[in-house]
Amino acid sequence: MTEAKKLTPAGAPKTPIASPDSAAVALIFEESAPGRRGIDLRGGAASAERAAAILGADLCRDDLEGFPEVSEPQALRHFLRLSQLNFGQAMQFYPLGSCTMKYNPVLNDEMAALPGFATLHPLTPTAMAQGALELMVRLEAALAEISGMDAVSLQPAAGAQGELAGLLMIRAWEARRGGVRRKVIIPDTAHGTNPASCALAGFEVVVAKSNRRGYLEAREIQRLLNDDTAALMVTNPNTMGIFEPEIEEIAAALHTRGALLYLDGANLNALLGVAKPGDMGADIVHINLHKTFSTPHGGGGPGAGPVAVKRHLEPFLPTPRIVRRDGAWDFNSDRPDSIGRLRSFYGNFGMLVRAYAYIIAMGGDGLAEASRLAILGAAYVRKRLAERYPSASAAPAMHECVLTHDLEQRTGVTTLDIAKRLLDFGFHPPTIYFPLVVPGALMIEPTETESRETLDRFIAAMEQIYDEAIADPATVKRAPRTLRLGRIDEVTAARRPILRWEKSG
Amino acid sequence: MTEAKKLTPAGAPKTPIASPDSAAVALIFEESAPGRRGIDLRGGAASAERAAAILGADLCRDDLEGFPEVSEPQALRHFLRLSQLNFGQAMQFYPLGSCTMKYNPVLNDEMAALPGFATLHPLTPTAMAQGALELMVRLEAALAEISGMDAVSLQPAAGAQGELAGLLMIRAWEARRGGVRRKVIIPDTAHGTNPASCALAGFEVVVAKSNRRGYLEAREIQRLLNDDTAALMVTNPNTMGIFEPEIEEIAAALHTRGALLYLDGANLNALLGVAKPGDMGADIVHINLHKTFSTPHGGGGPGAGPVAVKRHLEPFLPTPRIVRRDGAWDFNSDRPDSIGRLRSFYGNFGMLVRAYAYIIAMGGDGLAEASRLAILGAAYVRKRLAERYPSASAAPAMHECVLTHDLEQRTGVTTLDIAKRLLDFGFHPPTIYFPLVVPGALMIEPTETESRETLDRFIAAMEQIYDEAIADPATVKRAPRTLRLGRIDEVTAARRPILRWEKSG
Amino acid sequence: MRFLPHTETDVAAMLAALGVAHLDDLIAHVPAGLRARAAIRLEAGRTEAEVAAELIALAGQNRAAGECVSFLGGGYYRHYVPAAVRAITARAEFATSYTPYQPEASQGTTQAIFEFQTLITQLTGLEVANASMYDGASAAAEAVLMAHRVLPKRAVAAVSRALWPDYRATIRTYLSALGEFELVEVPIDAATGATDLGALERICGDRLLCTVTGYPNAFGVIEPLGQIAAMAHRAGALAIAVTAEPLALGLLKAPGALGADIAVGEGQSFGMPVQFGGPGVGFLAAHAAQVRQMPGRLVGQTRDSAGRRAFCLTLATREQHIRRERATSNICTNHSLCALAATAYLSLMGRCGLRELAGRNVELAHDALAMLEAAGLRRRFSGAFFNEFTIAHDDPARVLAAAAEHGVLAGWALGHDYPELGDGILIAVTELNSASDLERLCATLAGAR
Amino acid sequence: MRFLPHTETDVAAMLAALGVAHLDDLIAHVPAGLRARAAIRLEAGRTEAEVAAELIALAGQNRAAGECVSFLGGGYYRHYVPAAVRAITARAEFATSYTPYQPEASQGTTQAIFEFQTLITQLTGLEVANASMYDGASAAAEAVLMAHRVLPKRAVAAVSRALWPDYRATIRTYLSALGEFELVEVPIDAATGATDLGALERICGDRLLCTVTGYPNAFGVIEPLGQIAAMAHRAGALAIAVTAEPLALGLLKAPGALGADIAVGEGQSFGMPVQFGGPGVGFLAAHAAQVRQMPGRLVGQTRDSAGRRAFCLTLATREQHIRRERATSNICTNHSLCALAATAYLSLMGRCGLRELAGRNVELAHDALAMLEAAGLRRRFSGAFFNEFTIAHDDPARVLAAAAEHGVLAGWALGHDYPELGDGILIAVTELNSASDLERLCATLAGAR
Ligand SMILES: Cc1ncc(COP(=O)(O)O)c(C=O)c1O
Ligand SMILES: Cc1ncc(COP(=O)(O)O)c(C=O)c1O
Repeated sequence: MTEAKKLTPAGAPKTPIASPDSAAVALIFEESAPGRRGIDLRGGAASAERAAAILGADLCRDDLEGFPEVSEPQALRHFLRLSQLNFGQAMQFYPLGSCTMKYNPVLNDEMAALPGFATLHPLTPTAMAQGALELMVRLEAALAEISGMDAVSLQPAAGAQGELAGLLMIRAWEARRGGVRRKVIIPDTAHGTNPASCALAGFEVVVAKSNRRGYLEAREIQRLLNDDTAALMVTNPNTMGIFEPEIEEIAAALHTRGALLYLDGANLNALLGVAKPGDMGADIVHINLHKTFSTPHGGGGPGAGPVAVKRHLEPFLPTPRIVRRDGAWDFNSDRPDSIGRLRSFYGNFGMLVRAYAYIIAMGGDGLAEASRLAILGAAYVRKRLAERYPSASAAPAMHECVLTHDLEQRTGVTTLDIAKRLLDFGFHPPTIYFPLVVPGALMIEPTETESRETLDRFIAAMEQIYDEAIADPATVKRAPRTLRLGRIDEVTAARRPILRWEKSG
Repeated sequence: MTEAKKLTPAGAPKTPIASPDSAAVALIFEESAPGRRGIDLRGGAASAERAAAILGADLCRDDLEGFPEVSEPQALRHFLRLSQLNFGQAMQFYPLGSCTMKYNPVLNDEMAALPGFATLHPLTPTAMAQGALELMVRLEAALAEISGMDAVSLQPAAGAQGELAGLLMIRAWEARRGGVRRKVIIPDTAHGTNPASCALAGFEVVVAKSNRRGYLEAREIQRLLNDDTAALMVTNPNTMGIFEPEIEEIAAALHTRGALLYLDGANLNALLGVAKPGDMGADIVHINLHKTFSTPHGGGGPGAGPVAVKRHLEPFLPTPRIVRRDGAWDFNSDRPDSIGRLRSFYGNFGMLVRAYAYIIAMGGDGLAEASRLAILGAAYVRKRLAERYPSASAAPAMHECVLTHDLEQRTGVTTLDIAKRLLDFGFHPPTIYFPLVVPGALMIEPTETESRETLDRFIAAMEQIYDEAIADPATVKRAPRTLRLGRIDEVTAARRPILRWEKSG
Repeated sequence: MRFLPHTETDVAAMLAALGVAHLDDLIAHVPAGLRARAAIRLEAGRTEAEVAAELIALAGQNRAAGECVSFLGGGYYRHYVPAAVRAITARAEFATSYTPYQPEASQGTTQAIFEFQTLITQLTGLEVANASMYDGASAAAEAVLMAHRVLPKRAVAAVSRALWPDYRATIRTYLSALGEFELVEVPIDAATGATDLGALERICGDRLLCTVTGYPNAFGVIEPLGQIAAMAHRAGALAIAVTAEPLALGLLKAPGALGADIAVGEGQSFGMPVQFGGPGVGFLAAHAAQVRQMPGRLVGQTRDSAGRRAFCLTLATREQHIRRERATSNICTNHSLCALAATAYLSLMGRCGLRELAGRNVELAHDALAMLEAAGLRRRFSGAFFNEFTIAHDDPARVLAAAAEHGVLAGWALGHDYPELGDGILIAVTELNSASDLERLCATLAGAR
Repeated sequence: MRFLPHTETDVAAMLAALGVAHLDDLIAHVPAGLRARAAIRLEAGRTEAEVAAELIALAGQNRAAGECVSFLGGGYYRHYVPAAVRAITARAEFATSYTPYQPEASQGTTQAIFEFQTLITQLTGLEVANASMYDGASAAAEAVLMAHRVLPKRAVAAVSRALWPDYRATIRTYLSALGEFELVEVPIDAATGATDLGALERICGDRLLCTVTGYPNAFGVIEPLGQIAAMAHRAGALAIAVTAEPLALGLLKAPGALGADIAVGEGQSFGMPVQFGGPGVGFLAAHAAQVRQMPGRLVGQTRDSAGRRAFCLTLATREQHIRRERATSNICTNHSLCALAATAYLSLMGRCGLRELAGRNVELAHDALAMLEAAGLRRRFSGAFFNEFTIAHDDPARVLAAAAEHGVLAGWALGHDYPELGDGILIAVTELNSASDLERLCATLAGAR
């Protein structure tokens, strides 16, 4: 549906339809006409009137100015057509580094939708919600086992909220020990949420430099460590895709100085059955269920970011906790040392169901195999592309690899151009320009659920783009050309922000 | 995924990927690799061995040569990507004449999937299946009321099977009256299933000519009627979209001569609350639930083709019938006059659930409104396009209209070209070259669930195509050009049929 | 009404364009007498919530398989349906499209059908398969009609009595109006439960058109299809194999390999729920040489204008919309979405999975029989079986009713359809039956004996 | 394993390309001590059927709303979810995509978010809304943080005690580490159940940063938001309105129209099931002038290279991935798919439907109260309410437990969270409650009194 044209009902259209653009979708507001409805309600109009009378004109608005008015078929068509403008992991290879775009088993969505889960109100007496609590307890236990930690809270809504929870626990632990340490060390390769969470938790960020091979050296930490250091917050494998080789030494150094090790578990997909954060010396880990544990990303959430801790931090976990009471599961909020709660109720339960289903489907051995195959895929892509796109580090890759290239100097073709050109080949691009320490970075995370053939096709596309960039840079710079839209102007969007539809147009 | 390229694992690809064609999908067989699996079965290999031992080598095959071997993510991606190559009513205006591509309410699919329906085995004791039987009884009653008939069998799997049932009932009725009439009159505008069903029911077809305005005159029937005439089989409104104005007179003439009136109810979407087949004098009607009653077409079924009859034909309906017995519903197959059964069990129950849900959602008044709006849409399109695409008949249109054009003579642009060009505008084409009596026919059925804006856009596209065909015929003749594929060569497909994938390629 | 986008303004504008004042003016040409009586006396329309509530209530009045232990089979089989199958068939692009008359806008459907056709040829061991039929029973009837087109001079269709009663009845109905056919029922071998080969031999002759044999048959017995086909061929006739439990073809020799000329069947086991008997999907496969005698649609591979591989409906000159009364069949709408479900299911099961699942079914069914025999019940037939078998019982009606009371649908009393087998209970065991299900089966059948 | 496409040949070929022999060679650089202890002691993997069986069993151990009559609310509300909402959010293109960093491959998500932002501005009467927050509680906390960015010199956040306990606790947690804040709880007016305006007046002063008020509040009472905003503005502070039952905004004056500077809330009512408390979706709207202080993502309209309308993430310089420790929030992944559900829901409900549904909720809740009063129960607060109200009862714990025994979840005992309101039962009535539900509510609460 192209944007609505004005037609006088009986006459011919004034202007012909522009070039056929059958995939364009009008805004839902533009598809509206007064009086259309997508839902019927028996006696609805009378209800609205009676309600307005009950509440009185003072409390009630006159109208929902500008709100959509469409029929059910129109609404459905609108959103189905919109969906067709998206790439998604289910349809496309989506090697977005740091995002672990693995296959999301479709059964799990069905399981989350079971009436016994979906229609369970959070204030239902716990005696009538034992299945839900049992599932949460089992998931907590599984995550503790997988991460090598002692206790888990499923409450955080996403990774960043898990970070906040973890950092607040560090504060609370410090406070109980009487200290007020103000600093958290974060490597220069860190994800943006790490420093942002530190700020929210009242910490100052001290940046540690990774070495040339892309990892943290213990002596850099030693250099930065002092009595004001509350913790080191580090992702492992880090955002260069590299396993931090000195992590144990670093943990020991931190602990010696009374500081804690916060491990950002966003990259846990490299570690299953390979190395447990708990064994590395981590005091706290958050885990992105929407990455390693396969809950769908949803175009940007909802996810779930459980936070796992060692025994000494257990008292500080968010409330409520699930406890055994009189032979049944119950919630307990009576925990004086807790940092409190981060959101309403207990967590993104629908995501917890999916993650639990995934974990029992994989089993312990299956998870270990997954990590190994994820690592194999990244190493393979890295090796195969090495000639054209050298790795940003000489260290071995884990589940993702960060590559770079010389095209910008040679032909002016940028990493962004490469990314856009990949779209023409039916691949979602890797994460680009991250980590910040690598110029023009391409951060590729293939995941274990992609076949060798897919990786080979991706590799071939990357090679061809490189060669195109040399032979015919304009083709790459003008990409994409096979999607509905060409390159989108993000600069103008920010310069003159239009953030909502308005009636005038 | 383009067709798999041969890559030596460690080397660079031999040939670059052809031009990006990111939407191409390999055949599932081509995505296979030995040992991949899309399903796990505990101890499956042992079971297969034990079973082979139980049954003995004589009975068992060695292998499923060539069968797919893909993982679950591959299988899902394969079919989701395939789906993206389809148009469908939910996404596109789909004015395919005679097919009633109206909106299929999504709730109804959920209802059919309720465990109480979906997992109900057909041999379940009827005492434990009362809900299903009750639904069928209510649907029978609703269809009888809507069509003005006395009794309904829900058994036929589609319209054509409903036709066969109806024609066999005519035979049975004749037989009981001692006659052996061999002829069925069918108008020249009839759908192909009508003569084909006649042949299957052992009748000879006598073709009646419609008049210039596109309908049957009573005197034409009078002319053809004789004592060997078993019935007239007529669609009303007919496939010209025209209400047969002399239908009552025709029915009377038939009945006077001892012949019956079979009304093909595929076009019932024009008649709801407008005129009941039973009142027209029909003795038999079949009804396509996948047309008027909104069950999804599924790319060509499954549908359901209930057959409705007047009281005198009730004894001949297929077995089993649902009857009341000891205060509960039960099946009865003890019906000596019945034509027997046309398929296993009771009908396409899953479709019956959807149709019933649709009927109660619409209600009697809603159905009547639907027909009026369907008629309005067809009349509007016809009128607006009249200058360029004149109507094949001067008679008023009902829910669909048959248009024609002079482009072939003027510029060589054919109806097929117009159809393909419509694809570029995001519209599914109308039915083309049918009815056979209209040269280059375009049979347009907008349905009541399409908005005026959509009709206006379609009209504008049709106009633009006409003008293009005059100004620049090549553009139209080369269409489509915005889909993944260009015009598909149907001639070669038939000349050298390749009807399955084979390993050699 | 939520499905109808027309506002009053829309209607007024459209009427204005037509130069009329009222909607009813558009139907003024319909005879007044008809219009006067046309009101539909049904309740007023309902909201979505109301519709859902009513359907949920009706569904709740059934005691579905999920709530019982079930051993029902008899032509429709309970199997696990992977979630991916539902996710695939739920795609609106598949579900809300029509028969793929415009191939450029239907490559999803046409390619999937091409894959379905290929899978069916692989399973049946024949060279061509069509895009689908309504169900196994009508496919069997169409197979007989097809045989007649291949051998127009022959008339006798020898249908095994061990073919499902519904299938036999359907064949009878389909042939009932065609004087050229003679239907002969081949008796059952009372010992093995297979078709009586001696009796069949006596029917064979130069008027024999075809044999029609269940594989496995209505008692779960694996017919000696090779011998039957050989007999048919010796008589110059065709052998038709009919399979209602196609999972068996994952393990058993392909009908084509045993000599069947036409293999048809019901595909419901492949990813469709039992849903009170439909929709499932019929399949039909045959020799390439006879493709022009096949009923139903066919998809073929071709190229687009740029030479890229493409798929489209083909050989349509056999079909009703072209050939009309001389078409090979009257079928138009078939069971495409169900064929898609089967294609998705078989792709997931794959080469190993299908064989393994078939094996699991054999194992479980034989375990069940062994348990029942150990509990003193007697096997009714000696023939080898796949996942369905028959036991003998003094009073099937009573024991089955009692079992149902206890939530066990223990089987189907053969006496319903075979008076001579009044003591027979047909029991189907699939991978959905657990060990404890088997114990409950034993307890209810043997306990109540 | 069905999710893993790698065959042994694949693995061998890939290892060969890498020049290593074993998979474990790829992790040889991981310290041996860690590897040695890394085994995951969980059960072996399960088949899909086994996973489904286990989850179905767990779900079956809950007594879900479908099986009870429920009047639970308290921040999460039971509403009918049209099937189309599920069909839309189930689309793999929406569900399996990431945050739309590549707009050309994400126009579905970005346009839907743009529509969501627009709908939220329409509902709240403010000019800009973000792409979503986790939930209402964290959105409320982020609103206070945002207020502080707008008025960095002010410290006192006056949070109404009639805000949901979870929301207050979340705000407390979010601010706990930031020394610059002072949280003051504004008491409840014991008669009306609204915020005590007198007490608020006393808190107002030149250190006041913001007021935080439920609209409606935790007792269902419709706060005098206009008065509160006016007080805040007089003090030079911002007024934050928090809505947990956004359906109310279909009928009540928009918070922005009453003077709220920031309107946040929980969107679960708009098309999401209650699913034991999450995921729902937070929303946050504010004045255009303060957009650069907003947390979270924003989608803006722009053009593509050919000048066609397009949508993309914008104003990202506020965000953590650019601004790092100086970002307006640490939020990254938000609740996009839930925002899509809300967008679909609101599109279906539309201008008339939302108002009517809101009206139906008001009606039913007032009918319920009238019935309870007629049965002798007493309303706890006099303030006007939307679809949730509080009654007084001698022994809420006992009567609620007794009701639950009879399948009626009659409400929530306020004493859990408000010791001073130990006699209060909070009752939410929605369109899902039938007339007979209301009778059962009355019978259980009044009968057992
Ligand atoms: C390394 C790392 N840490 C933290 C996060 C934040 O997780 P979330 O987006 O779930 O808040 C991400 C994900 O984007 C990440 O990649
Ligand atoms: C007029 C008419 N009659 C009969 C039929 C046959 O119906 P079905 O395709 O359901 O067998 C059709 C549909 O194609 C039709 O349009």
